[in-house]
Amino acid sequence: MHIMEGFLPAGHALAWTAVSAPFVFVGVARLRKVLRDRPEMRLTLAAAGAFAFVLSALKLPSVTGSCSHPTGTGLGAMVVGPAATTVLGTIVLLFQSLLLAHGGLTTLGANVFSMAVAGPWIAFGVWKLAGRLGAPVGLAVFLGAALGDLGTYVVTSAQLALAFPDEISGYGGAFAKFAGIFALTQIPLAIAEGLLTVVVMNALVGR
Amino acid sequence: MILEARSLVHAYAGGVEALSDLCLTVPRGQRLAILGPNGAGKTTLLMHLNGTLRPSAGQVLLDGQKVGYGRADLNRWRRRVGLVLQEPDDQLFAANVAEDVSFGPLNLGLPEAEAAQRVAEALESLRISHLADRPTHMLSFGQKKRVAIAGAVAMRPEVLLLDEPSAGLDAMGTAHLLAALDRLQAMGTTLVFTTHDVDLAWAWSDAVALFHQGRVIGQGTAEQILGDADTLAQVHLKPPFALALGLKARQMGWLDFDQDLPRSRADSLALLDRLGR
Amino acid sequence: MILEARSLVHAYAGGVEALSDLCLTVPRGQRLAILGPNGAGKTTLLMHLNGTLRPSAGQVLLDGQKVGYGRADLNRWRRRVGLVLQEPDDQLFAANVAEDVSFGPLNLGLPEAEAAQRVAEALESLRISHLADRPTHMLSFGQKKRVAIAGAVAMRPEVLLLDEPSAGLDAMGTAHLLAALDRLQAMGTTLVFTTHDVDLAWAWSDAVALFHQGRVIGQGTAEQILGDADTLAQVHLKPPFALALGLKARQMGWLDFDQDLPRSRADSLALLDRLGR
Amino acid sequence: MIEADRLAHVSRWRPLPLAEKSLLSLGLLILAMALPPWPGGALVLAAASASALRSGVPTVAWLRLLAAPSLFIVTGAATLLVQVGGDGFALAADGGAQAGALMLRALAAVSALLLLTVTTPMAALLHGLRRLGLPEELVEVTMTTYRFIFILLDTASAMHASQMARLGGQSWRTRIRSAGLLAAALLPRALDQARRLEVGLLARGYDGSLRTLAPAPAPRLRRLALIGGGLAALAGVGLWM
Repeated sequence: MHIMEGFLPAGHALAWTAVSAPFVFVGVARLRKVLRDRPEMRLTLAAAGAFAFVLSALKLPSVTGSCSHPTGTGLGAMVVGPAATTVLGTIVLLFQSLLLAHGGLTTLGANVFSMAVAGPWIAFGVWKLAGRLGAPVGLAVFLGAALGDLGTYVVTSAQLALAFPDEISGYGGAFAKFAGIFALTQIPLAIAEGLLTVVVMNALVGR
Repeated sequence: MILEARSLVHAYAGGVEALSDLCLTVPRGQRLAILGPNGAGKTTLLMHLNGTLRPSAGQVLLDGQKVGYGRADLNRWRRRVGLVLQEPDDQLFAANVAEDVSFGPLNLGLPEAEAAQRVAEALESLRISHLADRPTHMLSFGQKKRVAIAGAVAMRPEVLLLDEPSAGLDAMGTAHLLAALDRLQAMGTTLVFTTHDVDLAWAWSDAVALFHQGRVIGQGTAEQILGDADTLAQVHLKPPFALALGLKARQMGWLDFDQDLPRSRADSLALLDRLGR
Repeated sequence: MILEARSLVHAYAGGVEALSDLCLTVPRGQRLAILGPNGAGKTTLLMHLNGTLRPSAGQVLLDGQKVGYGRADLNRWRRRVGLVLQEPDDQLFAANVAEDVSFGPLNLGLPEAEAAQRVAEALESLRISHLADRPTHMLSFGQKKRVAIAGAVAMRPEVLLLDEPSAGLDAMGTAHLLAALDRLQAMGTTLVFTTHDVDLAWAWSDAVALFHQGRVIGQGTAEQILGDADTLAQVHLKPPFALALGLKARQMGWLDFDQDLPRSRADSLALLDRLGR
Repeated sequence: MIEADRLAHVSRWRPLPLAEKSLLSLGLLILAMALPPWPGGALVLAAASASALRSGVPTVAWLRLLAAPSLFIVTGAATLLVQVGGDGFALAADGGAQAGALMLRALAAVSALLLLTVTTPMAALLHGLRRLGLPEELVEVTMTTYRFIFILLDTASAMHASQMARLGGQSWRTRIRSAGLLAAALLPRALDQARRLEVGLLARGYDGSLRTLAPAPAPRLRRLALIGGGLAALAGVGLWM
């Protein structure tokens, strides 16, 4: 759920950048500490980041007929943890906006918040919580990845609603509008991403 | 002709043509070598022959019929024409060998019992039945190659397209692989393979298509194409060693014109042996 | 001896020995081929020869001195002994060619100007100066191989270890690569390379070490080792074609014992030509 | 192959100093955000397009690059056409004007960003960020990520071709399964690639940091002034009209 370059008004773009910045700073600080102790992690992290980029280039079938792609944030949060996912996610979002014109520099802050902060933390939290509540491993993974994806989409809709409130019904109406339009593609996609993540985690455990 | 390419064009994003006006015919039951240097676009050509890529102009014909690119068309096409890529690691997905080979048969919608039958058959034809339960990541490179081929064979294709089948294999690995492919051909499978190795093409093909700068600049029997040193030189290739030696022997009168030319290293040494006597 | 391995043992986690009691000597200035089938552990051996791996028993000697495995020791060692892996993508990390080649010189602690000088020199010796600004991911496989070698050469090693240098290259790519390596040897670099290709070993080495099941089972001149068909057969290898032909010619009395054996395809055909006359 | 990346490497402007190119592109991006969409956005779009074409991007390629994000921009902007009231959906009174302005601003901003990426290879951009003080480690991870992306894209597309050849794209169910198996096979390949690269780099004296030479031509003040002047003029026209 990328917000395109120039789509948010300048004030919103700056505000979201300010909101995301601390998460990225904390992530980078932790990353630097890890890299001081284990320099070779540079290459491992780079491989994980590249994997996420390539995964997002993977076309997933969706029910509406249009093709969409997985966010990979749920998988990232489960494999390397949500904090590292924030940094890797930021790098991937930067490459997506520069190489594919998908997303943008002015909207990087907003996109980082929805896809590299909210998504991974929701996925991670749901996955852990479901596990603690006794859900089978597969179900916990599915719920984490699917809800992480849905969470991303809800946050993006909220970001758009804040920027473009409805003339009559205000923020609530605008949120309903954006959420409604994207629901067509995002709900099936969230399910697809959940299933995909289950397949990936199963295969990874099987190795 | 089981497969035919007519005036295929494949243009890259940058406007460079990987295939330009390429024509190729694949006779049923033969072993056809597509010979050319690296980076000439041979892999791209194979991908057009099973519909992985769609040409920007030109057509592919299967059994004389133009093929379509709809989902159902592609399915029918790929069922009949199998593709094995160069790097086996790019083609093995499941945790163990039998599971991996079953990927295709299950996608065909076969019931499990029949799929299992197909898997057993494919493993047997490649002589790797003993590997069935082995985890794929513990196989040697040569074994992986054979598993990748088994994955295609399990779909019982009429034509098997192989990208650089001997790449990365040592002499013994190559011999094992070619023996397995010989058995497939004996069962009626048409084999099309790419290679940059003139000696392999000479030792192991019935027909050769010479590939250069996105075109087939000559197609014929192995002897016609590989014996033509001038045309080969255009493509920066030299005639196969055994063939050059055989032609020299004919020229010297050591070998009659109705006698077969040596194909392999063993043939060549046998020829020299006869000379000595 | 610039390099020597004494009774090296390398045990895998599973308890399998990849190297067992391996001995090898590398004479200065020569081209030494380490010949053996795939999966025999040749790559593991190369990694021991520049300290990337540490043996569980045995020693490596550099210029007759035992080497240590401390950081400073390793640095000195790797400065003198360069390693080029088979797969260039395993060694190229930077976004463009000149940047990548500068990595080694900068690690040596050279000032930027001198590092730039080394880069230019290394690119020139591999004849790839025109690729300096090219992005790594847009190179052909053969170009990547040469860039990877340039990356090692820029550190001006006395010994260059090359893992399967011709793997994946076509005839022309191999010729270019070998010509570049010839130039390096002429400048004094000792070359050690692994291969499973007997013809390459015969055409392009001064000395051969025959590798089998984790040991060197024979080391000597190319003719001593490659002419010994019985020992080669133990390793499932056959004598090189040109050598077999040359020996046959000697045996028949067509080639005098003081005349050189043919090394390459061209030599062999020239020999036949002389016979004809 | 990624189109914008390829164009950057063959661009006529590739050798130009990064500061000059980024002043122009990012300056245009800021103007796109700051000026009223009409006529400011239109002016930025025109300036960015003219510059891109001048730098050697073929017209068709430029339009194709702009087209992909436009699709997303249009869907997003379309929501402004309707409003939600007590009695359901209705056409917004000035929705058309609002949506048009939004599309123009976004398109202008996208074109400014694309101008940077089709004239500047990623390595030069990252070296620039390093000079601006981005932590060394982050630059190195990002740079290596960039390198790995192309290796993994090749691997993933070969994997995809092989799955399709074995009818892995037959139905929705097989496609999900294929995509999952592909991702699962790709991740260990990626991590393995990282480990092998580590061995390869150790042999070249890798000590934990990935320093390389990064020659950067110095910007020329006269040209910076010229670009600044151009941007100011554009801003003036945008505000005055």
